Amino acid sequence: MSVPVTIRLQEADFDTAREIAALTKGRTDIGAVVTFSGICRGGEGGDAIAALTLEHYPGMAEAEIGRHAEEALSRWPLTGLTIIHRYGRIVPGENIVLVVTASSHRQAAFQAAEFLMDYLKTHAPFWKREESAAGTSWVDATSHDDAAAARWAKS
Amino acid sequence: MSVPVTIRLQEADFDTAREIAALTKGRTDIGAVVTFSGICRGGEGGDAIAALTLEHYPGMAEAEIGRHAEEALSRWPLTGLTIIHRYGRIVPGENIVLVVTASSHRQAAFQAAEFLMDYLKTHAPFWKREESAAGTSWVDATSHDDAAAARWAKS
Amino acid sequence: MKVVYFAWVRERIGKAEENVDPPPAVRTVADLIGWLTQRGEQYAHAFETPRVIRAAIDHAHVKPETAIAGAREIAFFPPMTGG
Amino acid sequence: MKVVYFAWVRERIGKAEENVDPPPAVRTVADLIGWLTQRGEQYAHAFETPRVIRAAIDHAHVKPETAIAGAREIAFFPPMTGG
Repeated sequence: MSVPVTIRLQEADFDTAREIAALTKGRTDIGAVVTFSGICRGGEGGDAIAALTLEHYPGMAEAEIGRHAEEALSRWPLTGLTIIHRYGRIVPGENIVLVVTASSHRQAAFQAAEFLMDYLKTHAPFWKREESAAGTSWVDATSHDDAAAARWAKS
Repeated sequence: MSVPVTIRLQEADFDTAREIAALTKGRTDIGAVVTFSGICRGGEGGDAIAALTLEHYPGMAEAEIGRHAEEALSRWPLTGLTIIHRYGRIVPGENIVLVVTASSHRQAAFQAAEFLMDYLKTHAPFWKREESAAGTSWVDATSHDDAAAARWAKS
Repeated sequence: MKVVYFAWVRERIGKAEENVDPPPAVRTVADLIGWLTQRGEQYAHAFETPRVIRAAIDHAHVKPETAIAGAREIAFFPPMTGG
Repeated sequence: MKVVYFAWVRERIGKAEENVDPPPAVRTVADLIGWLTQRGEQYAHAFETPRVIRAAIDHAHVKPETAIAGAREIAFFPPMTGG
């Protein structure tokens, strides 16, 4: 049986409730749904952020997210999976990314969602530029995110 | 600053999108929201389930969930937390439980949600009775859930 | 002292709650289970495997060796299956 | 061979993409970075810390030692910050 997988890159916002419903409606084999919403914050540390602009690599972003979706399906018994990543200008309080995982059991749903977020952070070709009173600057990658992604590597 | 915590036990269904909005609306300090929805499945193994009936211990259920909410707040830097647990008769496909965790960073939101679900499964005074063609029977606790809860014990 | 029962403990005993007045020698949760077990077949059936019985005093989980002195409400129930 | 640039690599070089025709001695991704670096100050600035530059060939991540033979599109960009 094929597992429904939805991957979308879009400028528009998304509706988390609609995405949950799309994965669960009419089904009685799903015991657990985990959602992760990544939201634009108004400041990292001291400086107020007016907006983020997300640049992405069209084509590669879809391919890279698709590969990680396939890996998640091969590692955990999921019954459905949705990944939406926005690009363009996003102001504080707005959604950036959504991952929804469905499974019969909660551990698979939690682990797959964490795995996908760790990989999106470090492997999906998106770059954030911040606007603040001081001007614009590219957000630096953090070694913390690299470490989070590394824990999923198979030995 | 106090962190908004909502704990509700109710017969009625809940609206995940509304609960996310309640934790995030008007705020720009939240970078991550994780939701866990536990859903009634139509069958465990071979037998089709017509419905679950959840019995709970009023008073203790609120107190026990409240204690675990406090522990989650003390262990992770959350900016908001919502726990809703239904009781009464629930048919396959319907929601049973919702945990929503908000934080500036994703690891805290994921870990707190997993912690709360593991504790709800093993420590919150709820009991599931299944209805199937063969009659009704109480659901057995699983050692798997005990092991999941034990991993959060502080040494 | 009020005692409350849930799930199949409640069903086997045939009531959801009752007031009991155990003698002073009944000091712990385990003692109370032993004393209740003597009260009839339905209690013996409910508590036939004490290992799986969980207890709470005044809405907090307790162990079999916990003293019951001062308790307002003691609850007995099977392992929980919420979530 | 098409080369595409993103984020501050794109900004420093001053263009999002271009077609290049490196000599046969340019065999790997690292060789290509070295060859591009010779093309002008803006390239030297973009690639001044090769350690932080990431590369992809035909939409898949590659390492500096990966051969570029047969590539249709090679991308250079900083570490990713999506999610």
